[in-house]
Amino acid sequence: MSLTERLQETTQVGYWTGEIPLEYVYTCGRAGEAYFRNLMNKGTFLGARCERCQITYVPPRIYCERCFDRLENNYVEVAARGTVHTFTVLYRNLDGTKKDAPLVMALVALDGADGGVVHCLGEIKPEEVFIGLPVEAALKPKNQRKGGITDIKYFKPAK
Amino acid sequence: MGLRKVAIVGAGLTKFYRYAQETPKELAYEATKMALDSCEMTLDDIDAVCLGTAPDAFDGVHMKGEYLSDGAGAFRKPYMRHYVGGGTGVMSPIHGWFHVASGMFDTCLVVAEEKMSSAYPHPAGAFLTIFDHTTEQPLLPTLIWIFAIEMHRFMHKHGYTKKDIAQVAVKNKGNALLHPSAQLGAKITVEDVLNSEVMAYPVNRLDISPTSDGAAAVVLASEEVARRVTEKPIWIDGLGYCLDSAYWCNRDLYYPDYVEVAARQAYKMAGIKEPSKEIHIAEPYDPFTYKELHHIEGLMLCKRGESVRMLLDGVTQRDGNLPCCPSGGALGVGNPIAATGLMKVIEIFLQLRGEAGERQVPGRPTCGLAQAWGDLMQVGTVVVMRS
Amino acid sequence: MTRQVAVIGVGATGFRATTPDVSYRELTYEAAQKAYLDAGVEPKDIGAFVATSEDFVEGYSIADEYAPDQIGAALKSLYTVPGDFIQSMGSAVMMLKSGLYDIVAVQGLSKASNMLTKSYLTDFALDPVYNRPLKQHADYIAGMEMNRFLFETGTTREECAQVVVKNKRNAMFNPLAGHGCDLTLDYVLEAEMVAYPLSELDIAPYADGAVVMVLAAGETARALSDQPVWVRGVGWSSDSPTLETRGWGQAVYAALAAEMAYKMAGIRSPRSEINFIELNDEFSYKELQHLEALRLCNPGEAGVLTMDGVTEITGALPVNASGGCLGVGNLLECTGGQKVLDVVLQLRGEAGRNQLKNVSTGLAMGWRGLPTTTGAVAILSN
Amino acid sequence: MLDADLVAKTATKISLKDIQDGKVLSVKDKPNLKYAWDNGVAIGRYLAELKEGRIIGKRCHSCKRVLVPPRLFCELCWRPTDEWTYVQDTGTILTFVISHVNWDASRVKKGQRHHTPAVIELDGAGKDQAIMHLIDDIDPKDIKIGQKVQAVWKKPEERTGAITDIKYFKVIKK
Repeated sequence: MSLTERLQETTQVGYWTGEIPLEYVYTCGRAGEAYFRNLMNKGTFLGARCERCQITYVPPRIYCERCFDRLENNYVEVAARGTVHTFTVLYRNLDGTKKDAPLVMALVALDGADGGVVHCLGEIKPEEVFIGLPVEAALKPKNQRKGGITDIKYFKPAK
Repeated sequence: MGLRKVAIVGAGLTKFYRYAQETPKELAYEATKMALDSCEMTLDDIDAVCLGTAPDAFDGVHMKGEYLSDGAGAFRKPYMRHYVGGGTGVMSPIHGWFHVASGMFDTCLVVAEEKMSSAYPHPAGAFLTIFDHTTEQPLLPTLIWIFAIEMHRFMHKHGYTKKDIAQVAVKNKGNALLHPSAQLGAKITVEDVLNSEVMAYPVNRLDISPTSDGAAAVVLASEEVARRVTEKPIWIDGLGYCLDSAYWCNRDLYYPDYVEVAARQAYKMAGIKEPSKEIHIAEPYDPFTYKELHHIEGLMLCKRGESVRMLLDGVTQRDGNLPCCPSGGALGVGNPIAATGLMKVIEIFLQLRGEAGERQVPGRPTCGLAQAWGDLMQVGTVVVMRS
Repeated sequence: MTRQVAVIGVGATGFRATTPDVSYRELTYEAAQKAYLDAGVEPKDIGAFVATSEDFVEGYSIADEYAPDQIGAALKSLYTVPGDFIQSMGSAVMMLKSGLYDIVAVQGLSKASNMLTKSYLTDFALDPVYNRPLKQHADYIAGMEMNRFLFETGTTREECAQVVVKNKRNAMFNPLAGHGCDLTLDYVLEAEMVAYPLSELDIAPYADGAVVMVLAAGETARALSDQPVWVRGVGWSSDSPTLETRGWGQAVYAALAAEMAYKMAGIRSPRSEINFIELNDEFSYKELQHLEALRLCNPGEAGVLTMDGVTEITGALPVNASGGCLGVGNLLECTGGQKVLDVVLQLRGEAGRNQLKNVSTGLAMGWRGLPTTTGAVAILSN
Repeated sequence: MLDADLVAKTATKISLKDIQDGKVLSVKDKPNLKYAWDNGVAIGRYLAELKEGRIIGKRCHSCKRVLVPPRLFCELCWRPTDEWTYVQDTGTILTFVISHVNWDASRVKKGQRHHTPAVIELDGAGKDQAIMHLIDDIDPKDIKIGQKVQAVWKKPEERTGAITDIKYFKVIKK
């Protein structure tokens, strides 16, 4: 073996504990500012259209990741409804403990966009969800919105 | 050895601010887009991308290389991040050089980004956890301690005074007045430095570079591509990098051996025998005032203990015989860590092309050097460039 | 015309869920010493070193500071790639091909057991504005990806469970592996659900361990080693990192990384030219998704081949004979290191009871784990 | 050429107040990053000896250093280290700092003593073989490079096996 010396008894084993004590504040950026201001004030979704690549990014971005064209002047409003592109039924909390009730998480592909929103689904039982399910956004009341992704309560089956 | 020639053909740089609204991805995009536009290239012309960015603790995203990839132009491309703490910025063109010199790629986009303002209320907190978790962190050290510790040793060994060293801040902040990206360009005096708030003796506030958000990018190309896209390629002729032991208290801190080792590697590769004569212009890393001097000695641009004389004689002024930090350096332009290192490379690129505008040093320099430092008084990264 | 590159030395510790008797330094030192002994070199012979780490996995704000000492790289050329080990290896290949170095060492380390809040850590890798505020266990991303993969390809949960059965059984006979078990398909299928259709046993458990490798350029490799293992191709690629706009069914990053490696290796028909594969199976479905992306079978076929035993040690296309991540453990940044290690051991005929017969070309593939879309591939031949 | 107009458009200057006032949208987060790092052989012994009021290192017969903190290998000689060796709890200040700031960048409060960390070469360890620790029990302005110092230990029953079992070093000769 490569170590000339090893611990011989379990009582010699020890560890040192610690943490990384940091806090952050993240700006939403130029595109995020437009996206969330719009969601907060108008209750609609913004995308960024790249004509060259024929892609409408939701959430919007100031650039097309494929061709690097500037998209800041190409923001378009897209529907607050779409379909479930994929989903999962989540049984765990962030800390690893079991959830009291499972939560459906989904990527909702918004109509007319090439992207959408990752969020949870509500007003539906987990066993009723399927890929392709039409859904629409359920937003918090306007006076409770703060300009962030949690202004969306969840997506629910479209009427 | 028959190494493949690699050139820098384009460069982009954002404005540096203490707080920028842009996300890290958006900053990376702005620098990258400018670099591509500067040499009339598009992402289609790019074979590979490499990213330099310092700790995840600044931007506040685990695996931030992954997070940043699309902003750096890496969508569906070979993309890799490299990391040597504060030395990352000058490691960037070195890693890019590996890409192109290997023959595996003809072009490589090299991007560096740092958004330090995400760390709240101050990124200084991120530095507690750079120290050994078991044997040092319980003493609640801070970054300024380790700099002040080193600065004090450096002063003690050579008999330098705070007044001498303050001249670096005067020079660099003055130089930065002419840099379009600069955050802290200013006309200040030695007294201003000495009278500024004491942070940790011997370090005062104006001895320290600011906290910044910013990004930088360069495009590297093989000789064939470089000659096609530009009339003024700047060649990476020498490179070196060295990481010393993490046991930073087990060496005499007055001299950066790791910088000397890295510099020797770069000089050997570039065929440089007398660096102080053959290097016409330099951008040594200056996150703290004394660091510029410490590094000038480590780079063997003067003898040990003579950097202050060189400074006081005006040799390192923009119009001196060996201009150092004509950009304004980290002290003046700002210090978004990895982006600063690459900013220094870009300054040499512009100076050697004669495109530094009002900052242009006299005498048509043809050989320049950029250097960065990092970690626990531990890393030296050096590139030598020629027109 | 360009220089060839070979692996001339490998060193690894065992991979165990915990390693309480040694520090990360001591663990890595052991792997480094073994690699240098295997290669017949000393650190002074090595031109440069590449380390592999992510800050918050190690528990430092600047983890690369702590890389040099235990691999003999103090006051030498060393830098860190915060990526998968195979990306670091890609860096080493470039460095050797450039002609600047003749010998380069690559280090990978996992002390996953020392990181106590791994689910929070994965969450911390998500976009802070669009995704992280939902504060959900990031395994939902794997659940969503698995669901879409099953939907697009017709792959079943049973086929994924069979991957678990196979890999954990393979690990029983790999003395380095830490998570081997002999399970039935039903046992796996009945495991507790984490993020439907992903269950507890579909997820590779973590492990500690270190891998160090010595790579050398052509002539040096021949001079130093009796059995150099040639790196015929390397490739790496990143797809869109954005959850909202990335593709969810297919592993595009793996396909692109493989194309780069195949091109470099001059491989046109991977299925007939590659004898065995060690690929990333941090989640059971990832083995199948990656196999398809690597063009080793048709879309939707990987599960069927698995049920038919084709990917068993005894099959025509052995996959993860070592036990893979499911059987060896998720080694975080070092995961690809374990993959390359096992390809090298197989090609040298040193894989013990899991030794494959008549193999001359193997493929190792790494993925950066949740929530990334970055993969890397290395193709090695003896 | 860096075009100043182009550079000016790349980033938008804001202030912390803009964020706090909600003029610029933002998201706050405090990550949960906790660790228990294995001590292993060498650091385990180091901490155990600190608990006993002793500083232990490992000697390297090749470079003649006594490595503190101890390690099982000498990183410079690339060989296993040799015998365990106690070094003295006295030493010499190689360099020091008078810090007006705390680790989180906040300033030391008025009336509180400034932090005075130092790099201390330990007697018996060899040239430049030092550790970082704190100096106390002296007016900061009286500290000098080259002064001899000695460890001031916590009481045995208060020691936990940590570098802070040494409360600080005090100057023993002016």
